[in-house]
Amino acid sequence: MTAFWTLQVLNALQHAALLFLIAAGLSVSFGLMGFVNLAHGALYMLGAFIGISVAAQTGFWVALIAAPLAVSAIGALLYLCLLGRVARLGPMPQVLVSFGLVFIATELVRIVWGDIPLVLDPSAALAGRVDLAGATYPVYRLFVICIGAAMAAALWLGVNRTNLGAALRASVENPGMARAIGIRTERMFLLVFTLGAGLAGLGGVVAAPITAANPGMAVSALIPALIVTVIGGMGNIAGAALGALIVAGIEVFGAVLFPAASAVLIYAALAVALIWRPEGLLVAKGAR
Amino acid sequence: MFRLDAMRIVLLVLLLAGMQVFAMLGGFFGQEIVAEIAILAILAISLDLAAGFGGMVSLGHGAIMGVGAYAYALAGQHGLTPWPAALTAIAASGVTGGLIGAVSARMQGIFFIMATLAFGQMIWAFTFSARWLGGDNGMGGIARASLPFSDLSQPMAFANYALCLLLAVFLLAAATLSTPFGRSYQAVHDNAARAAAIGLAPRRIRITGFAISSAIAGVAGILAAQHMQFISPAMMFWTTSGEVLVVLILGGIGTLTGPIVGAAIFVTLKYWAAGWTDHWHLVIGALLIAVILAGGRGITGEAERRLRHAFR
Amino acid sequence: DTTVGLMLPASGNYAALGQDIEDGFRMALQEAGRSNIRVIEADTEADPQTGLTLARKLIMQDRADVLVGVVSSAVLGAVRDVVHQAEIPLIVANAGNSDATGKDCSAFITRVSFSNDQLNRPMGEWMAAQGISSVYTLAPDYAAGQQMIAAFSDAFTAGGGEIVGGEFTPFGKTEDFGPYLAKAQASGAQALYVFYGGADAVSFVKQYDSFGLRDTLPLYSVGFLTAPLYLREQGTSAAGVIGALHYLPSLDTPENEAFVDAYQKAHPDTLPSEYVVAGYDAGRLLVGALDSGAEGRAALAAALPQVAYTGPRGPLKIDPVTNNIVQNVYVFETVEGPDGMTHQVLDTVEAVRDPPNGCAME
Amino acid sequence: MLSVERLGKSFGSVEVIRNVTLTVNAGERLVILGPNGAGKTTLMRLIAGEIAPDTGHIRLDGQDVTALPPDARARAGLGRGFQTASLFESFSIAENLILAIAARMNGARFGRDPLKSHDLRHRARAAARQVGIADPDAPVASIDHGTRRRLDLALAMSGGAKLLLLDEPASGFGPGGAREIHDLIAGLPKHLTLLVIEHDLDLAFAIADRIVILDAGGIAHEGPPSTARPVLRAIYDA
Amino acid sequence: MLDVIDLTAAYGHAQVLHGLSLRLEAGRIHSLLGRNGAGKTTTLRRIMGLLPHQQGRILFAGDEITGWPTPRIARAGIGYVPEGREVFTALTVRENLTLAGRIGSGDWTIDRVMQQFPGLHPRLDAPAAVLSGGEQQMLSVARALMTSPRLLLLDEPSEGLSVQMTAVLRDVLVALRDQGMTILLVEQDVGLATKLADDVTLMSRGRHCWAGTAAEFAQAAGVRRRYLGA
Ligand SMILES: Nc1ncnc2c1ncn2[C@@H]1O[C@H](COP(=O)(O)OP(=O)(O)OP(=O)(O)O)[C@@H](O)[C@H]1O
Ligand SMILES: Nc1ncnc2c1ncn2[C@@H]1O[C@H](COP(=O)(O)OP(=O)(O)OP(=O)(O)O)[C@@H](O)[C@H]1O
Ligand SMILES: [Mg+2]
Ligand SMILES: [Mg+2]
Repeated sequence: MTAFWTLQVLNALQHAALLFLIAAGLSVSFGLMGFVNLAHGALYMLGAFIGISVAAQTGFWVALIAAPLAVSAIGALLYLCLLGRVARLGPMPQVLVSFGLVFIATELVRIVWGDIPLVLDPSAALAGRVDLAGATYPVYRLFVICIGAAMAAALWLGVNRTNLGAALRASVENPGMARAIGIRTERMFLLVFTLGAGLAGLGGVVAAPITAANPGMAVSALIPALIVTVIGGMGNIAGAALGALIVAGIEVFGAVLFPAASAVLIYAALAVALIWRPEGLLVAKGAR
Repeated sequence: MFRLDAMRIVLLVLLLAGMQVFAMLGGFFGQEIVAEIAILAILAISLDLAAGFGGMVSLGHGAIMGVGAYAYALAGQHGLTPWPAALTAIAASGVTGGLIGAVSARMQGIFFIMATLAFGQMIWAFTFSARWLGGDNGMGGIARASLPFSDLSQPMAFANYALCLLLAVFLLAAATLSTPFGRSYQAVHDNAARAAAIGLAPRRIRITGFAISSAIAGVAGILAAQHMQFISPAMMFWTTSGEVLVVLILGGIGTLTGPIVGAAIFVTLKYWAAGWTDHWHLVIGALLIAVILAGGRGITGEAERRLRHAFR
Repeated sequence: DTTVGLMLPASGNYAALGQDIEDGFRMALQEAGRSNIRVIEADTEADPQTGLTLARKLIMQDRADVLVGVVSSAVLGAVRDVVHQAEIPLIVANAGNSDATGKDCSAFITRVSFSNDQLNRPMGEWMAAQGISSVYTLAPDYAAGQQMIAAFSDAFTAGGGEIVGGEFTPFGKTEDFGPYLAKAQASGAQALYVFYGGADAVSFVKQYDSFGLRDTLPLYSVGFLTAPLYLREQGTSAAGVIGALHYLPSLDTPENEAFVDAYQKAHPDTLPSEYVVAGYDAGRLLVGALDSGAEGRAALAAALPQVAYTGPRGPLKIDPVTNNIVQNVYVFETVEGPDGMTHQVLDTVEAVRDPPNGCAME
Repeated sequence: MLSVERLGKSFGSVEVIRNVTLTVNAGERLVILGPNGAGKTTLMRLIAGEIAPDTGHIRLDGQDVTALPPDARARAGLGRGFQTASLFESFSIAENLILAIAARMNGARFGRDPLKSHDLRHRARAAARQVGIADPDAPVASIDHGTRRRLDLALAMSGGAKLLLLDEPASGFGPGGAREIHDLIAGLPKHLTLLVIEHDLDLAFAIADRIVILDAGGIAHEGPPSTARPVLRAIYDA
Repeated sequence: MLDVIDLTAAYGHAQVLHGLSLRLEAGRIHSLLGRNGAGKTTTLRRIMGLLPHQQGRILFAGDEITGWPTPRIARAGIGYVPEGREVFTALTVRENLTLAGRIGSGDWTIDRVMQQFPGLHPRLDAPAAVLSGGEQQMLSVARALMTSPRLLLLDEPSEGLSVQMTAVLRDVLVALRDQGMTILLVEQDVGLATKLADDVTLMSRGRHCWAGTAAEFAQAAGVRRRYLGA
């Protein structure tokens, strides 16, 4: 029996790691830049598909690096050509434009990669299984947990140990004044957006060996990521990590303990969290 | 803030007349499309009331509309004739919206959106798995309304009926926004703290506004049920609400005429583009982006701005 | 001239299936060399509302003589009444809801694909006959998933087996089956029986394999799980999975060989899926009815169920009681072949016919 | 008119209002002075109901309003001016005032459009004139700082408020403007009760019947203006 | 130090500045006075590059900064205390200050500004949103100082300050001037403005209308009455 619970705890951690990778970029662009980027799921999807294509040519490890970089580049390009201008127009235009991008990205993926779901085979080094406390667990899933944890730590340090987080929040709240104290808001937004896109791309390529990549994932990845962001609190790396753990915990243990309710469990949790804390569990430092 | 000025009235008349002509000339499918546009436009107007004038952007309006549609179908099954069934359904949607509003009214921005998403999805999941509601297979055999002077089983008559309902809903919404309540509602959206300081109860006003919007969404649901004579949980899924939001922003949020323009464009484009490419979403996506880059006000907002400019 | 309304998803989740069915359908028309058939396509997505709107358009505006297609059971449910009332024949080329040829059957609805019961019932009987005594089941939580598992369970328990547990996973949002696989493993069942399709089919098999359950908990499924469409992606992960389907590209009959050859002329390196065959047989059925001299809606509706022949999937006829297809069901194992994964037939259940299940036509 | 009994309020570990007891009589003009951060605005927010006290009671006309939300207190006759002007940004100046006047009128919630009512429009213009706003049809989004302050004051006064809470009403007015505001406030009808926070001592002494000095959350002095100067000097020099 | 030549500015179609010229000598406090709506704030925003460039030229310490992006202007050494404080409410007091300090030369540290405004010290880790009006005003000045400016633009810095804090502010400004900083002060409190100023410029309806030294201004009662109503 303990093996069973070990397995489920690992499953929850692994699920949380994936959720964190998708949600972190969203949380940063949402909470720190105030940008409602619904196209985040599309970037995640591109990460998966690009990863699959690259891996077919050069193998898994190259794909693991190349896909996030490619998606970052796409993100940067999008920001420079399109989203940077839209960011200034307020939330409604952002919703619309990023929704339009979802449509376009989904169709492009269908045209390029077709409608049949694709998977990525991880490197042989990650293919086996290990025994942990009586449970046999796929190595790849442990690898996912590690990547999630490492990215969480790196991001937390990056945002909290530098002034980046504060500078972002200042720029969102009052761009004019932020510029008046010398913050180069445009350059910083570009950087952060690129970073967020890269994270989404990483999430996509990391998820591809576990869940098959398909054109529907741009939309289906979005909702869990949004829920994580909102439950955890926007613009807050620790919050995104906590949110991912909570959501993953609810999904995994909900499936185990209350299977009949598991479809609504996550929404119920979201509703309860919002009623209890209408502004997220961990609110970005300083915001009321 | 809402004003029903001459420009908007002219636009409304042109739109309704245009659709009428389209229905007359467009044959059976044209009539179907007009009915579909009218339904989507009513739903978008209801969302405009909540989001455009009350700042309550909802991803649950599809579900709220669905409550209306299912309530109408159920009432029919239990022997109610269409008109009383419709009243029941409007009440059901209004009450659902009121409850969701009561819980969510103190949330702002994205938090409100997520709360409506959560409640909407719960309603969807419930319906999806409720055997007695037909589950994901939906329910058929729904009656259309009966009118003494017109046979609504005729597509043309139904299209006209849908257009009349659209007009009625538009006028109702416009009138609501111009009452003391409507003005207070817009004031609360503008500045809740100041509104409270002059004696308006922000929470109660927001809840009432959301309930009214939901009741109108119920009208859309009833009309959809009557049109298709079949309903399924698909209309309650959050993507339906997302689509309506897109229609609303595309047409122009906070204008009340925008929703009609957005619905007309969205539906026509959907069928037209689907006729020549499997990738019609691509066309819609590109159009959305183009509209925003043209000014960010939506089609109606942008047109109004240009016209105002030209007439000055 | 005959006008066909082809109702298939060209976008959305089921687009790949829609494409296959259309390919098969057009193949049949081409083969027959008929140029007097006009095909009007309509993209139903997987959305009942859209499907219904387009069905009405095809019936009222385009004055179609016959409708062909329908992938999603929800769309089938939506159009059923319209089709029945308009008295227009509909050849169902996929949607498997058993009720459509059961309690909701219609003289105008003929199905050439399969019914959920038709594939799962033989599997239940077959597994019980193999001496498997306990099974854990998994399927997505929607009407088709429930219907499949119910049909399987009934037959399996009737054969003496026991369902020791099972779960319906939330529809459309479960991408990680880890928690469920662990539960299945802990249930102590002898075998796992599942129904998944689309992206879920690929992920499920991959994840099942990555947890190393093959030795302790063999995987059985209604055959869509390792259907040709997904086999290339699943690769060796699918080895050993046992399922039942009404068609396999590896069937060793002259009819099938000819069919596969013909298909591969247009699609090199690809094997036809069961969806291609369903589309093809829908076309053959239509051509057969036309050949018999039928013209117009009523005549076609009457003629369609009369058509019978031996096609790629073996002998095929329509049960006049339900208008559902009567066909062989092949129990197969997914194995590694010389060039990639393939299916090896273990057993053939011949001429499987659904009971009327409350079907009373007219 | 207004009485505040043993009011206390902390934010986290910071005690911002300590055991404040205060009575304002009908028609009285009370000015609150005190250093920055003394708790003046917080006291005003407590009275207006925007935040809830930790301890103590607030009575308006003898009725305990401690648990009432701000809008209910506004309807009970409380008018509120904000330290930073708080306006309806998408409406015009006149429409702002119409909203404020209409909000306090009991009547059909689903009646005629108040923005189109001649009577209300007339009253709104009069209210704008009263605070020296020249162009009441200007949209709020385009007016300068001084005009914003004027409109904020007008919103507080409109709709027949009996007790006005004004938080630094004279700040932000130009040199000539400050005098205007002095005169304006001094000339308000005598039946209005005023509770004013002000840093401008000239104004404070010109209008006050009584002065309360708040320091570090507590009342350091209370009495007629003549008695306040030495206390002020003591606090400010410390 | 700063030369503004024939500057214009508009909000949409409303022209607000009609060719304003200003000249600031280094190391002096310069007061810019005018009625509400005269265009004082607009002038400062225009200098900071916060409004779209129209006509005119702006020269700062020998550089032509006309049309520069705002961050570059700030980094060139112009500090800005905006009207209405505009502190970053989502940030703590400390974050407000360190952020501004990033472009500073380091001679202004948090400790040093805390010495000038001791009232802020206990609130260092509080979000700026909860500060009292006066505290926010102090923070706004402190934030500008953290950028180590050579020229400081202040828009109504005494608004909301108590008598005591106004005195503190005055002392701070005088001390800064004495250390060589140039200051452009927009102030409604004419008393304070003239007490502090070395030079005075009056503007009305977007135009320059009078300039002179503080002493000359003190003599010019007619001008004061005409343009300030005081
Ligand atoms: N929500 C809050 N959370 C924490 N501290 C707060 C909050 N609101 C106010 N404070 C603190 O309480 C103290 C008193 O604030 P208040 O605004 O009442 O002062 P004030 O007397 O109006 O000052 P000023 O004259 O500068 O406007 C300040 O130190 C402020 O930082
Ligand atoms: N955002 C804006 N949009 C349109 N007009 C504006 C805007 N801001 C200011 N104005 C107008 O520009 C003119 C000058 O305004 P500005 O704020 O520069 O005046 P000011 O001298 O600073 O006044 P105050 O003493 O009230 O602060 C005013 O007539 C004002 O109405
Ligand atoms: Mg204050
Ligand atoms: Mg100004």
